[in-house]
Amino acid sequence: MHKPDMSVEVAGIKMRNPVMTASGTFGYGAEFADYLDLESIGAMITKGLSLKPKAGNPTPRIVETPGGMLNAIGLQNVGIDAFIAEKLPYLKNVQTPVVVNLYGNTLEEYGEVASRLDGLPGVAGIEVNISCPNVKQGGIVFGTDPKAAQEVVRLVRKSTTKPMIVKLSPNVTDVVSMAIACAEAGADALSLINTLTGMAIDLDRRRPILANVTGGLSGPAIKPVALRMVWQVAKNVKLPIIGIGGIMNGRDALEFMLAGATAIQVGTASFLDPGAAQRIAREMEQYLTENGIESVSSLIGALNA
Amino acid sequence: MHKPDMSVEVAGIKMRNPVMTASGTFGYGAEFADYLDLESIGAMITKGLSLKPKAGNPTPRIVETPGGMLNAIGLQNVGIDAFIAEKLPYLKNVQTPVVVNLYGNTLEEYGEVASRLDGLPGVAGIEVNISCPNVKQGGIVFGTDPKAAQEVVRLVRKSTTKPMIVKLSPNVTDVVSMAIACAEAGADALSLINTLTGMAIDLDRRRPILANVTGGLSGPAIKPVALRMVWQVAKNVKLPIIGIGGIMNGRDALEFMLAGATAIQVGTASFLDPGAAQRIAREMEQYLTENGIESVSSLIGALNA
Amino acid sequence: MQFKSMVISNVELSPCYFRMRMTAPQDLGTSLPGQFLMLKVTESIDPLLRRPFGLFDVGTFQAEYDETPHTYVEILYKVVGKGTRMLSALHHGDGIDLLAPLGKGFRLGEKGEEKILVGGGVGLAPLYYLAKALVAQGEKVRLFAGGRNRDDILCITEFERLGVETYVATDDGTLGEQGFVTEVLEKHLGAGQRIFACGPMPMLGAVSRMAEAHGVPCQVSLEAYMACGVGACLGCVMPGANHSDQTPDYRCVCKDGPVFDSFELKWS
Amino acid sequence: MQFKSMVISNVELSPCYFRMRMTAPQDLGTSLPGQFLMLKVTESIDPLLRRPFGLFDVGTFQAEYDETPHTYVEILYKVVGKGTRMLSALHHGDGIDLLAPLGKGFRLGEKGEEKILVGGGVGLAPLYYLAKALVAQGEKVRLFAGGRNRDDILCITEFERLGVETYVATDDGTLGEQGFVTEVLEKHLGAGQRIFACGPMPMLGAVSRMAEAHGVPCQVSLEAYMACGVGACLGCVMPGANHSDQTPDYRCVCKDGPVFDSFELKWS
Ligand SMILES: Cc1cc2nc3c(=O)[nH]c(=O)nc-3n(C[C@H](O)[C@H](O)[C@H](O)COP(=O)(O)OP(=O)(O)OC[C@H]3O[C@@H](n4cnc5c(N)ncnc54)[C@H](O)[C@@H]3O)c2cc1C
Ligand SMILES: Cc1cc2nc3c(=O)[nH]c(=O)nc-3n(C[C@H](O)[C@H](O)[C@H](O)COP(=O)(O)OP(=O)(O)OC[C@H]3O[C@@H](n4cnc5c(N)ncnc54)[C@H](O)[C@@H]3O)c2cc1C
Ligand SMILES: Cc1cc2nc3c(=O)[nH]c(=O)nc-3n(C[C@H](O)[C@H](O)[C@H](O)COP(=O)(O)O)c2cc1C
Ligand SMILES: Cc1cc2nc3c(=O)[nH]c(=O)nc-3n(C[C@H](O)[C@H](O)[C@H](O)COP(=O)(O)O)c2cc1C
Ligand code: FES
Ligand code: FES
Repeated sequence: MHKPDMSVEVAGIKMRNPVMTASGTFGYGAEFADYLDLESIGAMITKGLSLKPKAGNPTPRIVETPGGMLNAIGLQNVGIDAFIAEKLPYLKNVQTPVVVNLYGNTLEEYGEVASRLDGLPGVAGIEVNISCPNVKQGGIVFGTDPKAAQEVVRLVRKSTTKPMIVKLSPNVTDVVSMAIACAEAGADALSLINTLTGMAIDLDRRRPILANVTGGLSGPAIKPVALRMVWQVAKNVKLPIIGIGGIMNGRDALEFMLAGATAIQVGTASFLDPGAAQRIAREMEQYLTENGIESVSSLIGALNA
Repeated sequence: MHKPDMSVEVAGIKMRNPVMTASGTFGYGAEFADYLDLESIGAMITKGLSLKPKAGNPTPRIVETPGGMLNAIGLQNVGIDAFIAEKLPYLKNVQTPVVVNLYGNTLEEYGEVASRLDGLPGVAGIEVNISCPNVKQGGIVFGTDPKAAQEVVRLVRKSTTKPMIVKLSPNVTDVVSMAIACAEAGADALSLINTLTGMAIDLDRRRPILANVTGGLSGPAIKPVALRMVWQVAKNVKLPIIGIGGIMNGRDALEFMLAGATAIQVGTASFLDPGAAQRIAREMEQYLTENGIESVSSLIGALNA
Repeated sequence: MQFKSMVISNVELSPCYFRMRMTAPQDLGTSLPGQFLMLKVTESIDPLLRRPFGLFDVGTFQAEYDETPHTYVEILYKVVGKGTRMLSALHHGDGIDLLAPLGKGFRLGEKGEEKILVGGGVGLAPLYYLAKALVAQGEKVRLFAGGRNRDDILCITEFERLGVETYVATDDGTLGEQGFVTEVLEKHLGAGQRIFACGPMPMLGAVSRMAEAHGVPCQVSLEAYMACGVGACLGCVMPGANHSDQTPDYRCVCKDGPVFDSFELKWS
Repeated sequence: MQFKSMVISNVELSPCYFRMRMTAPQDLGTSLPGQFLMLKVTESIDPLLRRPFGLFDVGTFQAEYDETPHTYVEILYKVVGKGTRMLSALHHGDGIDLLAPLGKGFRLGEKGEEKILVGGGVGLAPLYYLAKALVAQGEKVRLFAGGRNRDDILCITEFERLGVETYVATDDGTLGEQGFVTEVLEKHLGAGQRIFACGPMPMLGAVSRMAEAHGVPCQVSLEAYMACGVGACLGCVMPGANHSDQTPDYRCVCKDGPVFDSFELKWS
């Protein structure tokens, strides 16, 4: 059989395969260049960017949990100027679309970051993080209230002509109404899920392990919740969906596509195996080859349910 | 050192230790009598009971997930008459408080089941399941909307003089406001968390694995989410709290107590180790002994955060 | 009961099929054919749930270090996923946590009937311990074993050594007759027999229809996804013959089964 | 780089302390003292994250089956939790996935300075490979090793065989002087020295204050909870000397460290 067609397109971003790297788990790309071929994956999403450099939370910031991990990085990032000056030039030389994940500490800041990125060559699209559970002033409000989310998305929509992905929080009663609200406000695509808010305790010291007390749960543990949300949103919203949450291998990735995702993101898996994103793309292709499936896009939403 | 004092009291239910068995994971008690001493644990909670016998969902009903499992039993149960006739007599002979978990397919049914149980000897208290995510007509609406929850809780309150525990769903944006709503409506204690809604897919057959498509996630995977919710609720609500979610051993149990729980429930762990509840109580006691802690209740909410 | 067991041996019989012997308390010696065990492959949470396996054999052995006979249980299993793959990596001396014996076994039936065992693939496993019991009781036993190809046909010699007459069918004809085992079986069905079947659901359905047509009593041993194995979680249920949404009648495979009279169940 | 390695040996040195040798690609031969590796104890998700360990030794060995020298890496580790407990159960021949070498190592400093190594507990581990490099360069090396009791004091003979002068202190006096290793160290500090320290944070803080007081340059090797090990997750950061919420200055222990000049960091 000839090679299966692995390409997909999300909101106008053409990718050689559906595998993107999840924000905050792949640095600014260069960190992984020794471990995989950055030109073998579909797209790279960079660490959440804000207008100014941001210190983030005190440490400990991460802790392992059963089948997962909590992080409370607190959106530490270099800020948009340093990103443009120091990180983007490297990324531009990589023939793989770069999507910039962004957030604002205030509503206005969302707009400002988006405008600064608009028209910037080397940025294929933006992913708006309305869902980060770590920063008190930040995403949490926007990400769990449909009206607040709409405000952010509308403002960002006005501030950019780039493809706009909106990233949803799972910490909500009704993810579908959040998705619909973001769709109506002008999102080109939706990515989900961000982390579930969780906590870990050091029994002997009688203290939370994370300095921030709570953090975001990621990894295989959350996969069933992520799959469920992707499936619910795909049934109810027309936009392309990017599935995220606990994807460790090609089979996991393809399950998200059956549930309705057009592309997927690899997060925590890159910590366990820095070559995970490339491996997952290869495993997906292998599965297609072995099963005589000609194009990966034929699997999108192909679940019989 | 003398033996530590392991006793706790929740809503007037006196228990020899804080370990309860979680509804739906311990049958009607008798199933585990070969594997542990039913009189070694704090309390038993029975499978969710409705007015009439209930068939539950088609199979498959369970599937393993990373660090957890999904179930979509669909609240199959013998119904209240058979419970009273066939199950309760056995339980009455066990010198351990029995808490009956109940639900209604309608608002009225909640009230009816509660009245039927009121005054029944051998029932130490009731746990109202407003949170089961499996039954379309059932708990889901009540469990995710504060107003609807209040209606149920008020009605059940009127229908019973038994201690009333209300069991909360984690599938909500704001568990604290759910907790406050239930407290205001007359709950004597709160138990949390019930399962997180999730999904699993059979890639090769392109079908959901569960006949019900989605199910409830339990087990170690959900522990960080459960701990976080217990901690949030404990900070904001005065009622005693029963912590549930992924408790596998004595240390897990004590972490929930630090977070604010007065007692805990053991669920999925009983499937992996049918003697889990007894073992966990023993491990908790051991920890206290080794650390010179005189009473387990001194740990309730003792987290420095 | 729940106990810590030690792997005595774990041998690959044919590609992907293993036979594992484990130590067991003496009480296990009275386990019934058709009962099963559940084992925890690892103490870790991955995989989380126990895995169920039929009793392939139960017996005693002599240890080097003492005179008293020790009890063992054996399972015959196929590597199909993560749990069985990890199981296949266990060695002599490894510890393992067991629940056994679980469920209700086969009822051996009347003396003098011809006993017909029907096994599909690894469904053969519980039939060996059953055959031993039947033979010990002096019964005439015939085994019909089916599989996709010859690699799925196991331990036929062991059955023959018991004096069991064996018939083999494979889908691809690489061993025995080509075709479904039920086709071979049909030719030999008649009065005065009793069927004991274990295998995939479609095979069990076919066998039970055939048995009914010939008026032959038939017990089937089922598989189902299980969590607790003791009748508590209600995860493993199968609809009984009269089940409907209005008149629910579910049976627990783990507790009411895994062996059922074929007429007890609803065959879709 | 990422590679599959094989355990060569895994020996318990004292209660809870193990020394494990693993195969490595030839390139690892040029690893620097102070660099570390991250290993995945199992392919399963429990435990999920890699575990970081300093390079205790790197060298070559001759295999039986061929003439070319093969490279090995060694770690010295203490069993403290689930990951290290599982690690301690690995045997010769077991496979393991490694990322190495990671981070920035010790800078060896000027020729002729006296090199002072300070190790607290298992913080001794990376100092052995360092001592080897320093001795190979012809330096005079002294080691100050501290621990709670004698079981925490490891491989002193190995250091002595390199020609390192050793000083030992334990909290309970069961080996060497009784007291903190820093108390012993203080008596021997002076000009013309350079300190390399690894151990618990309070010890490193004390050493670095002492070094500053005596005007002795000091490098410290830190530990932090890590997820990625490559500077991507920002989980392992430590505040730099000028860090404040207004002027954030976090350093990645995995990438900018684990070795830092003591003046680079903020000591609370
Ligand atoms: C009563 C009973 C007796 C059995 N006897 C045998 C036997 O003697 N020999 C043998 O090889 N197999 C037997 N099985 C099937 C065996 O339990 C499964 O093959 C095994 O659980 C697969 O585990 P896994 O981790 O390799 O597969 P995975 O597919 O990774 O398992 C995922 C989950 O699905 C469950 N599962 C998958 N396949 C089955 C199945 N066919 N039946 C039940 N649960 C399943 C697993 O237990 C686990 O919870 C029996 C099953 C039951 C219920
Ligand atoms: C750069 C570096 C070098 C190290 N070198 C050595 C060494 O040479 N010898 C040695 O014995 N130990 C060393 N450690 C510490 C070692 O990594 C931990 O003891 C080990 O990760 C504990 O794993 P566990 O599963 O047994 O413990 P658990 O407590 O079960 O681990 C839970 C989580 O916490 C993390 N964790 C726990 N303790 C530490 C710690 N002290 N430092 C970092 N993460 C921790 C684990 O990695 C894991 O993610 C080093 C740590 C770092 C960062
Ligand atoms: C250490 C870490 C940092 C993260 N930082 C961000 C971030 O800056 N912005 C964002 O939108 N998501 C962030 N995430 C969430 C991931 O992008 C992803 O949504 C989540 O980890 C679930 O996927 P996974 O289970 O594959 O890891 C972060 C996750 C981790 C583990
Ligand atoms: C098989 C199964 C059946 C359950 N049935 C019920 C039920 O009938 N009523 C209820 O309130 N909770 C039910 N639960 C939820 C548990 O009581 C518990 O809240 C949940 O499993 C989380 O705890 P765990 O992680 O310790 O299992 C069920 C859980 C499982 C796994
Ligand atoms: S497996 Fe739990 S009831 Fe059968
Ligand atoms: S461990 Fe990820 S940045 Fe250091």
